[in-house]
Amino acid sequence: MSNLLSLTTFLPVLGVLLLLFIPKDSKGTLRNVTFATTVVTFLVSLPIMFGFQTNAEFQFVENVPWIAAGPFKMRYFIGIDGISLWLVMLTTFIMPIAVLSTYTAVEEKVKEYMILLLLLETGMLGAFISLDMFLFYIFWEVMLIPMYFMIGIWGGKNRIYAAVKFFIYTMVGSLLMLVALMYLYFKGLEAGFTNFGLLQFFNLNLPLSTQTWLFLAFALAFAIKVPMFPLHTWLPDAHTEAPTAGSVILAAILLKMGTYGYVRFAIPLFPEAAHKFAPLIATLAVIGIIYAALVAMVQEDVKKLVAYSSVAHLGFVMLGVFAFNVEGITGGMLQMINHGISTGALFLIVGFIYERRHTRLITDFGGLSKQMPVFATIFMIVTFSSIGLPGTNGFVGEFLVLIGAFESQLRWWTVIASSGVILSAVYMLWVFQRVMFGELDNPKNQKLADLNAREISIMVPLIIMIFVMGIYPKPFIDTMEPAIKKLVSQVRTTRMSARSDSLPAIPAGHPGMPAAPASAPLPEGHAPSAVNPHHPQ
Amino acid sequence: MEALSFQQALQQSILSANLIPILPEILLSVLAMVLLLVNVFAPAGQKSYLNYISFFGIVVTGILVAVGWGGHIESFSGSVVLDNFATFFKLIFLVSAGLAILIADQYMEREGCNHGELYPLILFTVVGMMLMASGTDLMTIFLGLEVMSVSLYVLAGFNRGSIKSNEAGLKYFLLGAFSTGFLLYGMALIYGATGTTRIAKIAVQVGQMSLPSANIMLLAGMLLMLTGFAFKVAAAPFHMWTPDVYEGAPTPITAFMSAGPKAAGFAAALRIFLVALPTMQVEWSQVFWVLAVLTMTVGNITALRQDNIKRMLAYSSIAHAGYALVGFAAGNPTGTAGILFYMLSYSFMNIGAFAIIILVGKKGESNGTVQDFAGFGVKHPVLAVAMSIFLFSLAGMPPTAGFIGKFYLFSGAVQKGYIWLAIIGVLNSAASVYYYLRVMVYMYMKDSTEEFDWMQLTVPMALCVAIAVAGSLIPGIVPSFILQFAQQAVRLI
Amino acid sequence: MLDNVWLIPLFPLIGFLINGFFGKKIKNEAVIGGIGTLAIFASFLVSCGILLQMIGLPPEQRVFEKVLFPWIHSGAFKADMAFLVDPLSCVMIMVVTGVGSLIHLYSIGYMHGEEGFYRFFAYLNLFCMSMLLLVLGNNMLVMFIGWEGVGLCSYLLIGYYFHKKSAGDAAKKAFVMNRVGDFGFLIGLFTLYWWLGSNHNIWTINFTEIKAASNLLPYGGVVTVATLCFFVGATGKSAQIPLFTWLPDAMEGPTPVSALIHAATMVTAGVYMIARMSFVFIKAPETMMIVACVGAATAIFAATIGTAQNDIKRVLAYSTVSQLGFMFLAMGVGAFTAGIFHLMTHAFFKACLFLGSGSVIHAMHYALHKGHLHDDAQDMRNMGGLKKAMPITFLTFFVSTIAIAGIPGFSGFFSKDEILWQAFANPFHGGLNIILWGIGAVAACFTAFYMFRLVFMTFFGECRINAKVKDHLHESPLVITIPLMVLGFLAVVGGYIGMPKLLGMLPNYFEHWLEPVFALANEYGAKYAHSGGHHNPALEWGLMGLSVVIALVGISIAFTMYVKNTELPGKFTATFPALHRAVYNKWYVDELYDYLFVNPCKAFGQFLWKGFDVIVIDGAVNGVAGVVMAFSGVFRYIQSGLIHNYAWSMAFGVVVMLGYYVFK
Amino acid sequence: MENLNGYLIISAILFSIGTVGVLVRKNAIVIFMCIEMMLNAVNLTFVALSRHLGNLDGQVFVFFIMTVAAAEAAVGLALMIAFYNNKESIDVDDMNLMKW
Repeated sequence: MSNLLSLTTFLPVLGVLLLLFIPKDSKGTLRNVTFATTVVTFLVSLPIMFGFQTNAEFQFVENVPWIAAGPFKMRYFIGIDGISLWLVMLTTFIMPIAVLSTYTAVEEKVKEYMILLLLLETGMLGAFISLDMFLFYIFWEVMLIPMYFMIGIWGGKNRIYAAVKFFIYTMVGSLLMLVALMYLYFKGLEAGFTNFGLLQFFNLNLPLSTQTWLFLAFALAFAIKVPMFPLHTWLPDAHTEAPTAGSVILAAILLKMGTYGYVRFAIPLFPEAAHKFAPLIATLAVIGIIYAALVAMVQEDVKKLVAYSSVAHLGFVMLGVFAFNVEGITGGMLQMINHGISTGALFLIVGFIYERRHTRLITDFGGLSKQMPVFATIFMIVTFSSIGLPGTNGFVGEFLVLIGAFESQLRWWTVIASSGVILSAVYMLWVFQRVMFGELDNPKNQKLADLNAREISIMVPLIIMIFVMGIYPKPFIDTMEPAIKKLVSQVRTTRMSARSDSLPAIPAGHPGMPAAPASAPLPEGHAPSAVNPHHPQ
Repeated sequence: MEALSFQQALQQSILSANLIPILPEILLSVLAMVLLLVNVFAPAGQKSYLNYISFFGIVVTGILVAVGWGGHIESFSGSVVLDNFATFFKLIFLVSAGLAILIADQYMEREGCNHGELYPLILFTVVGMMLMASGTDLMTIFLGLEVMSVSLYVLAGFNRGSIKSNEAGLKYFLLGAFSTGFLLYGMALIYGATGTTRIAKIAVQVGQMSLPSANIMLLAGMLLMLTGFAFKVAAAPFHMWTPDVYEGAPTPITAFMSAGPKAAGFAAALRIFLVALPTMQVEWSQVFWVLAVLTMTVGNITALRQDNIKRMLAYSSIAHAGYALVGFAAGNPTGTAGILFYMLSYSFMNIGAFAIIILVGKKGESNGTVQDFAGFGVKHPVLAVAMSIFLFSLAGMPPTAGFIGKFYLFSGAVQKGYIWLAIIGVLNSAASVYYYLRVMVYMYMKDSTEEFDWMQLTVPMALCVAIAVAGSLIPGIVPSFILQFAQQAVRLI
Repeated sequence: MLDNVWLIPLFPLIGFLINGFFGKKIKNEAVIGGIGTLAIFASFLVSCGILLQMIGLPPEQRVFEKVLFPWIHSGAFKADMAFLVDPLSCVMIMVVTGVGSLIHLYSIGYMHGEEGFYRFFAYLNLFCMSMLLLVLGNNMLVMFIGWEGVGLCSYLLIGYYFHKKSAGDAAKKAFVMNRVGDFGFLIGLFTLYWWLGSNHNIWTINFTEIKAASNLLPYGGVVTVATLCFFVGATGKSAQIPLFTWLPDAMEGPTPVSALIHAATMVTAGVYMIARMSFVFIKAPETMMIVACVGAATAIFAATIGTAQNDIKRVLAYSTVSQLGFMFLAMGVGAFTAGIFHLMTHAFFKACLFLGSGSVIHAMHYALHKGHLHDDAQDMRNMGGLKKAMPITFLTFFVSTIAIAGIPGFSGFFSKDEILWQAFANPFHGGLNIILWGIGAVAACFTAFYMFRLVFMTFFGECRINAKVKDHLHESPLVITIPLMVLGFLAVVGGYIGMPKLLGMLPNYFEHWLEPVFALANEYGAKYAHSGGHHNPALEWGLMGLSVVIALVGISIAFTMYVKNTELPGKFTATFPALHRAVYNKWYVDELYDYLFVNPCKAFGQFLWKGFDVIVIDGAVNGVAGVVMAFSGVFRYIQSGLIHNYAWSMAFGVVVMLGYYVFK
Repeated sequence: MENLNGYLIISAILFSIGTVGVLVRKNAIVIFMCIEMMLNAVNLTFVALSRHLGNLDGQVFVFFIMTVAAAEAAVGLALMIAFYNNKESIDVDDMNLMKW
């Protein structure tokens, strides 16, 4: 089973080949085949999860030559560690759900739709497992194409604008990253590297000035994908126009590409620059949290509201990641998965009522709880998970992010960010109340059918995950921890030798690892005035 | 050097006349003349077999050329050479000519100007281009260039009935001749500065100069020659003929012109500048830097607003010349090999796109706007997918040949240290995405206005599309072997 | 037995799951109610067992921790799903499970025939579980689960009649205001964790470990910051100024909910939290002072509002807020035991009062329903003279009223008087003490007044309810009255376990019981207490008498106004209309908040969206595209189609190149 | 040969005149004549240089240029005729069907 990863990644393509031979009118078969493919992919990916040893090494590695010409050597070099493992699992887990959700949602051009879905899955999986930077870039770009068509063909009335905006917006960022990639590669050649393999570049010690430019190029590409505050406007459009499955995948997985990019590439490759820009990025993240929450609060379209809410959530992820300590990054990673599950579920929920009423305006609803109790229950659970109620997945990630960031030099950012938990409660509960509570006055709503078996079976796995990850997150955290510790120590060591800014040394014998020290006493000026450790006792 | 007597010169040339390097040229020329004769006696209306014959001839020549890979034979006392560089480019020309021939027949039938001269002319063009690629003497290069150009003038104006075609031909002719003047003057000055027209000898002479850029004659000569080639490859500000000629010329010819002659221009220019004037790289790469930026930007920006798809692709081809110039400016193996690779894949994707345009188009070049692609995705899914592949390749999206090509071109610039050039380049290709996507928007996201109509898809057409798809996908996924060939090709000069 | 502490929250959880998943199928109210009640009663029994075992142990060994499973372990951070049993949590679980069981029982009768009966019991169980987690958690995070869990349940139960908009609003308001508190809680937690960790390398949120390390904490400084944050949390949960406005609105929920959540248990969580971390709070004198002041202020403030409300439940709600104020006052003056003691007694009599009011409303409702009238069943102006109709309710209600009013011999007297005395005599706040005491005393007077006003308006005088439904009024069924009687009984005798030593008839069991919990805190307190506090028996006697007098004054005013000559209130309002309007409208606090926070937030959001997001950011994005397109429009016209221009451009190019290189 | 520069300057002037002619004249044929003049200027340069350098390459080149010029003339005039057939004019300003 040495090539388990490749198998998982390219199974969907096999599914596509299968679909090609199915006549386009037999929609049922098309759907079932696609669903089967995704399910099989998930099943195949399970051994990866169970076979994963809890250590910092990359596992299930495959490394074969691919391109070799002129100065360049690209390899088909893939593998996963604790960080990518869960994102891979998330992908294979969400896809069947997304497919299942399209059974009634998509009626025309089913064949094309299904093919695109599968291609998209391959693209995403590939991006998560690539350890060759060139390979990663290929997958990273390839993902755009199916998503573009999904938004553009099956989207709402403003779909073309949204699709093109999505495509070009992302393209600009990633192309600049491409240039940075080339530059980095040639730096590597000078250092004696011979190929695009990611890991060796972690040891490449670049001067801060170089790091700065390269980091900016990478950061921009990823920031657009995340999306971070000033670069987020493509997201609401894309989400509101995309069909349900599209939104689910976009929110649940595609956005993680950005944050994953930071964790896997931008930070370990350019640690000093990352530290230099941490305050800036944290600021943007915090602005994003508050800003998106406030904007979400006043949305009239449920889907748009959810879209903005995910901007806020990913702000938390970024904050945690840039805390540069184990708690923060672990929280960030968890939050990525949580967001995948909760927000994915939210989009599905929006999809349900949209299919029934063909409107997403909050004002068109109200009092649905009476008519659709099951739906109400599920919606409520997901809502509270998204709010981050203890006992649900949302809390664990959010809490770790905040405590990690609070330990790091980002204390004051954290304080502001924490107020996001209030705002998130405000907008989520408000929309929940306006949709589900109150009189069932709108006659159109009075004969709405409650969720059917298929829809419930879509939601159940998500609900289960919500509670599992909320009540017993240990396995997730434990598997990530070694990889994250490694990452942190990489960052730490390089920045100990950093010429530029100064963070405090590690307090000896800290029970954590080099990680938590980001928490240690602050550089002056950061320290809250209240803290005076030398009070007479 | 002492002047030779006529006798000696004659003997020399006879002795050193090794015909192997120009065998493909000879073959094609003979074929072309034969076709001309055949055409005279052939009854009108059934010229399409000329099409098959010439395609066959191209294939055979292709094999012949390919066999010559790896060899290095000079001939005609060093004015023609057979080396990997020439071979690679010859293959590019043959590919473009072959694809063009495949799509020519159907179009010419429809436009009612299926005169048999078409194929000989194309073949002559190929001969000219081949001479440009393999010529190592300014004279041979000039001859090749003129053979190519003269035939192209005719081809551009081939559709005698169509005033657009006439205009295209005439414009191309006047401006082409004009540029030739500059080219020749440049050659003359270089001859004056170095006392020879042999590239190798020029290299020696220039190499001996302590500060070549101080030699006004040489410098001016170089720049004027550069102008000539810039015109052929349609680099701004010498590009202005391109949109009009491409729009006016018969579509297959446009497809052909956008691929082959452009490559030929690069072939000759590369040989001259890299072999003869390496010591002046500082100067010419500066010039190419500027030209590249201008060309990319003008091409892309202007293309954004085009509705006539032929004209749009014309501007896009200007932009692509710009990308290639990025590699030229870099002037290092990575970049130049990138040019070779890019020219090849560009022939595939661009001619493929034009093939689809021909299929969509109707008599009298009607139905040639972007809007006419509305609903194409539903009517002809397969062709639409093919078109999408071509467009994505043109836009430089992985996993297509276009991406790999751009990657090598730009990384050449980066390697050379021209970071900004690379950045401008990628920003340009980001902008270009818009107008390529626009076609797809119409193909897939807008509904057709007129009723469903099934175009007839002849065998050569289908063949062309198939080849083009393969040619723009496969090198994108497994580019190694082509890239290695390109590397070797540029290493030998 | 101690080892099975985890059973305590487990039973209600099981009850919740059963009712939650299958309640809809079961339908049979008896079964559903039975399950719910038994679940909580089972944990009551376990709690009793634990209490007995604890009593069996010598005081210093009365601390027991039980780790169920590791929850969040990441880096240095550790939080287990673990329980802490000590005297304090014992008191709390007894109160929660005990009162909880009674209220469950009561609900079977009260909620009879409601649609979603099963939903109600499921939520009720869920609440009990969360509350038990809150009081049993051995670290701040488990406490926080409970903390938010009870918030969730109160959200669900307030919104129980979700089709009423007011209910939905109230629910949301409650949750959001609690969230504001939680924000404080979190920041406090972070600060404490980070400070201990980074300065002493003790990375913990475990109460016992913090307690062990508490000697490392400085006085004031960071501790003040942390404790203030925690206190913000407390104000949110326990409805103190400034976050109290949600509690009165919470009366939208069914009455048993008001009794259980918004009187007996949840709202006291803040008090419990401070008691739990007494050893931290005591180290922050500033915080202690603020706590005391806020407590006192809330006590008087809410009491004033209580005097003017006509909705029977709202009066009780404000009374609750005010009583919580007393508890915080106790905490603030370092009288932790007294605070907890009052917490317990208050749980008894206030639960009894709410349930009593529920029984009244129930009866009223029934009667009005029979008469097809749509008068407000909760408005005291429609009541009166009910004591004949429903004697048991009246009796229990009256007893509890006496207790809350602070008449000697009843539970409320002991606890409240203790608090007042401590407010006066505590060694911490110096000159402030007298003010604190004064406010407390006045508040007590008001309390007596409005409570008796309530009693008189409801049970005395002639019946103001529409005559034709009068004879439909009758006493509620046993299932409702039994809890009333039990609680009423407790309201009387509950106080005797915590007798002030001054009266000295009985030893103060309660204080001894909680001794070990607060020992450390008192020790720290002693460090900076100026003067051991002037302990003077005579003075204490005097104050005790004074407070009794105060209570009586309040009662007599109420008597004159609402029994003797009932036109007085009208006259009063006529003379001070503005004052009355202000009080009646709760001092316009809600309006103030809307004006200060809610509306600005919405407006700002609107601006950010319509103004910033769409115009500025997207404007920039589309602007770039627009500019490029504009250029495109210009560039194409350079392509004039005229050979001359083309030739010119070529010549131009040549000339420029030559000019630059050759003639430079 | 003493005054090479004289020849070079003459030919440069001729070339420039030709260029200017192309830029200003409207009649296609005249423009073509101007181009021919440019080519002949180049020829002159070649001949002078070849004489100066004393090798024949330049003169050989001239022969090529002449032939090519002839060929171009043939093609060019043919194109003009074709255009004239359709447009009744060979004024280059009338060749503006395709623009923008």
